[in-house]
Amino acid sequence: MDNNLAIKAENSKTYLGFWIYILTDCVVFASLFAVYATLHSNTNGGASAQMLFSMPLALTQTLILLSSSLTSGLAIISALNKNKNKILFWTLATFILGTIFLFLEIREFNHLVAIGDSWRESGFLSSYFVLVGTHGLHIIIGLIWMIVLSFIIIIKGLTIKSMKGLVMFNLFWHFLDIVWIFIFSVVYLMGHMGL
Amino acid sequence: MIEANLLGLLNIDSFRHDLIQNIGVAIMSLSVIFVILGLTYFKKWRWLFKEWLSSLDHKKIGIMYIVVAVLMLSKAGFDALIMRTQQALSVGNHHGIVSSSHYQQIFSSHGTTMIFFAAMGLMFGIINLAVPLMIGTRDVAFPWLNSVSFWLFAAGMILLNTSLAIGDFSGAGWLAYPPLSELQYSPTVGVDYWIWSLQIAGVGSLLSGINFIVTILTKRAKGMNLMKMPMFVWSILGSMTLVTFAFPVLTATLALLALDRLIGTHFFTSGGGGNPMMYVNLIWAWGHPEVYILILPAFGIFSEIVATFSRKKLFGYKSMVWAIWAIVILSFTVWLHHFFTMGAGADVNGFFGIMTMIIAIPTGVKIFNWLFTMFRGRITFSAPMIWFIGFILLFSIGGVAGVILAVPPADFQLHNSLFLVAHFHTMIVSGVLFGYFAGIVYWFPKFFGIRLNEKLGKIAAYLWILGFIVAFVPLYALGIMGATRRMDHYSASMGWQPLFIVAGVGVLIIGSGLLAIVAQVAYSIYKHLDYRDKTGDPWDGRTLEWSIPSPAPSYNFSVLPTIKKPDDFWDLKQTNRKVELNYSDISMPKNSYLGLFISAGAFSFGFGVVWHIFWLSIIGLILIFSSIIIRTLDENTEYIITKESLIRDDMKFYGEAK
Amino acid sequence: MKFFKIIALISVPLFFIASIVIYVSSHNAQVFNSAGIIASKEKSLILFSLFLSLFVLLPVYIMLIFFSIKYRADNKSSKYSPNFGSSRIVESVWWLIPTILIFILSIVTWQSSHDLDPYKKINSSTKPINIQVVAMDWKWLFIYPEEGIATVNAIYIPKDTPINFELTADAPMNSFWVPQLSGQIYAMPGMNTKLSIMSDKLGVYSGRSANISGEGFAGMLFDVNVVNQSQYNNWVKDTRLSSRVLNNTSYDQLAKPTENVTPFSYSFVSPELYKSILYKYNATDDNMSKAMGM
Amino acid sequence: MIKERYHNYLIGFVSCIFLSFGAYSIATSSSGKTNYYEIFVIGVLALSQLVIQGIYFLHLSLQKKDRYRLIIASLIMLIIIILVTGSVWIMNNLNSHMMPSSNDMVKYNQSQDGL
Repeated sequence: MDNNLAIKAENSKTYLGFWIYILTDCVVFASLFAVYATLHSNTNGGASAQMLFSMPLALTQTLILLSSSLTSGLAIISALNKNKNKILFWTLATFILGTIFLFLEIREFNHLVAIGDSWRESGFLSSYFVLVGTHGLHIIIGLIWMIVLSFIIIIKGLTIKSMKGLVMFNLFWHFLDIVWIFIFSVVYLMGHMGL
Repeated sequence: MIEANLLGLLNIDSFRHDLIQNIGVAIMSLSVIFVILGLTYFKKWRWLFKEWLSSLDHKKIGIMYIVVAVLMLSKAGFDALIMRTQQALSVGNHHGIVSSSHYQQIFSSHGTTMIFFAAMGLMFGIINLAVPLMIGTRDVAFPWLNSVSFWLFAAGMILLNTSLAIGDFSGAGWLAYPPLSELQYSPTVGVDYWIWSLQIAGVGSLLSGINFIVTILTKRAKGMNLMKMPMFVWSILGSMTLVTFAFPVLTATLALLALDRLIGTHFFTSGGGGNPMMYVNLIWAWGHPEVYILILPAFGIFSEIVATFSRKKLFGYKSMVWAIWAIVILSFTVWLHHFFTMGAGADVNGFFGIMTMIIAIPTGVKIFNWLFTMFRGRITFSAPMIWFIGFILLFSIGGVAGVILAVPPADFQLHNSLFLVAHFHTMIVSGVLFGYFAGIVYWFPKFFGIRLNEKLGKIAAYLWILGFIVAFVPLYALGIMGATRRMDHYSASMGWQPLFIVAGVGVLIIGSGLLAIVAQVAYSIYKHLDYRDKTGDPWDGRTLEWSIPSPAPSYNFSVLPTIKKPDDFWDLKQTNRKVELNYSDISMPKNSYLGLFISAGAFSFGFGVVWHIFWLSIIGLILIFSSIIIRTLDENTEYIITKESLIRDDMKFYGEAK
Repeated sequence: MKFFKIIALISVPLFFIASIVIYVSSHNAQVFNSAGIIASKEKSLILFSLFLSLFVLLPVYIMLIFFSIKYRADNKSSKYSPNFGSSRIVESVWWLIPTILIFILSIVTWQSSHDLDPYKKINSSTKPINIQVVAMDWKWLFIYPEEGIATVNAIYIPKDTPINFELTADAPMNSFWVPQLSGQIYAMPGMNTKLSIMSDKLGVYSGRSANISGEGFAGMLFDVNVVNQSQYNNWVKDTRLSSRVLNNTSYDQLAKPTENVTPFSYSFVSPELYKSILYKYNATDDNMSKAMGM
Repeated sequence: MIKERYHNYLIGFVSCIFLSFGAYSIATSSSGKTNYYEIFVIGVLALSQLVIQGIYFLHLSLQKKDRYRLIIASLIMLIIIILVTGSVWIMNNLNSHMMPSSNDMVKYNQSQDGL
């Protein structure tokens, strides 16, 4: 099995380097969480977490992202089976789920700004917008990466370079899913319970 | 919020400055023009671009880091000179040579330039030069990423220096505490310059950190397991772990401050729900690991130097490794000692005070281990050893001051006083700078093929040690006399002026020490014929880098070595074990100009955001992302060096060495 | 010649340091010239930790000089054992002894952190005086709520009476520091920090801001005049005669950035002025509109 | 080997769905008053999802080839825990020592409105 390109990609130096990069990104999010934990009660007289968040929307976003994490995993499985079309299919599925998630998030942000609760209003809203917004920014980067990756796979086929790209993207997407689970638990669930 | 006109906030009076700043701009632009004229006159542009600016060779990148760092060291040295003259003259009704707002820009740029571009620059320069050679490999794990990291570092440096010519710089100190650094109290672009030059250089440092962790973990020579690595490489692994763990906190904090200033969020603003204390907490959660990032490589260099010049094995290898990792972990548990006086409760202050003292134990262990390496050795006192003696004498004083400052009530008295300024300068000048100067003098022959003149080297070291004492002992005394840091004027009744004048003389001596270093290098290059190092092993070294010719060829090792014992090269020489070399073709990475494009992109992004010229920032981002995508599509990035040319080089080297 | 060079090298710095020490002791070494119980405790703490760390500093110096001379290359008589790389006893000594020293110092630290906590009130029979400190753009405002008077850049306090400071700021972060009376404490906008001191010596002690807060930072100086009780009462009476009155309008006038302000005083202060400055930065639910309207 | 990876993904996916729904039901069904026990349970559920994703999706294991990644990951998790809990402890301590209490402010505002 060891000369399978996907396995070689996962044991490569590039994957280890990207793994360390992902952990540094975790530290960035940890700092944003620490800021949110400190500022979430500074509502500056404005709206608080309990009033603002609709829980069903947050749950659907979580389920979407979780299933997109599964489809990206299935893309890796098909890479192990060296089946190019299946890789493209599952990557497309991940792409669609990712865009839906992003659409829901942008819609919620516009709604908040529309009712006057933009990031300028209070420390809580600033930290909410920047924490969830940075995660949204990473989703956008992931979507662009998927487009570039699909072109590479279509044009160049299953080379070690495209396998490394796919494996690194898969790690990036799982990392985004884990960060979203913490956002879901800390920001939405604990916010709803009036922490 | 988005300005309509194309130039954002940039207008004619961002070019108007006072006299001293105009002199600085004149010196900077004249030296740039002088270099351009020199290059065109000697027709060296092609050579510069082909050999250096697009090179992926870790040795060339290391040399470029050191050149930039020495330039930044001398620029920030000028800042120090202006500050010392200001503080020596500005008493009673005299107001010295600069206005107070300009004085605040000077000490902010002095601190930022020294830490981020002089010290970090020297560190990454020495790491790039020495680490691949000491672990017996041909290149770092990601050569292209290495070039990109250097060029991001250079882009940050250029952005910082344009603030001298265009607009002003931050006046809020090297860590820009809010609310002073918020829009309400610093409306000019100064703080933006500070944020974005640090953000760009910070990303470069983070990528280097990742690059060298993977290099050390995966590219060591066969047989060199972790416990057989040279101690310098251990200290770099520790330092790079700190870089990768701590720099993201800096990136996040700077981004939040930038958002506060750009889109009106309320993270650290005094009103509107913000909490300025959170910035202080986050910036020091990065700040303290940062100073250990700088000191660990200096400890590593001293471990190598003391072992080599005492001709003895490093004493207590295991406890040295334990000490490094104790420092790495503990450095994340002490950051509150930078704001004991903010008003936290006694339990919090007490806990962090005790943790700060505990971190002094591994440092003390390392010093005792070096001293016992000298025990029963044959010590030759060449220039690196003089730097080491100066380090031990002065660093221990800084350590004692550190233990005093670790006790919260003692820190209530001495926080933000000149005693604290003298303490951290002792740790950084006599610890970090002495270590890196010793490292440069020690490895200079390996990369330039010529040994440095011994006499001038020792003079430089003595000047720095003496200059340091004359410049900073008065500051310890001034701290006890109640003088605070960052003062541009004080009343005559305090009796401080004589001490400030003595400190000014001290800085002049340090300046002459820096000139002595430059003279040492210039003189050795001038007389390079009789300073040539033919054997590749001028100091009878113990580690792998001395087993190859100097200047080290682009491929480092013609045949990758295998290691049996720690200090294998020394053991090989003692038992004059013969090593049979079986040659084969090797592939080395091709040059790439993409690093330069990313640097230009990062600079225009930063400059655009600082001056709200947002179309320029978008162009910068496009430049960066397109360079990355071009690189991933690029296939032929390697070139082959044939077996025959390797054999020919080795024959020439061994023939000459006999 | 070599021996003479080493002696010269060591004696020059020592002579220089000695002359600095003599200079400091002949002038007002404020941190060590304490005039308050808090400052004297802090001074003894500094000296104790200095004394404790000498147990590590001196062995390092002695070993450095002794080994450098004894084991230098041209002294062939000294023992040379190139592979003497570790010894369990020696290493355990310098892991253990610093740990013990640090253990002693950490006990002292824990106790002194609690004993000299700025928030801890000083227990004394005499009634304490409350002073409300407002750090402004480059000057200090001191409000005496009980006496209803206020001064700028000058404090008058009676000897041997505990003084409870409450500090806030209407400017960037500042640090209230009187070296001869006590350690410093930050004064921050929207935050209410506390400091309690007591002076046991008459005299005038200089105080300053220790944290950079903008251009006029170096001019934020003030004097603490420690007088006896009767002088203090006379001073309060005289200040009540001064013409200036500190209410919201004159406060806005005072809040304009000014540098190197010569001390002056107000005869009357509107009672809740300190609270209005403190709450200006903390809009709560119902005064949201007022804060925005400000 | 591929089969095993496939099963891992399914097990991981299903358990994460289950944990998310569990946390969701605790949060939505909880009474208005914040009780810290429920918040602790949600925190534990989130951490367990992290561990599950680490093992099943990112195939972290104690084998030789995954060892470096596991060590670095656990080191960074330790540093994150130190930084986040340290910051929260410090900031709460600072706020409790300095933040003017909200009922003082409310009392002050009433006195001002009365003026």
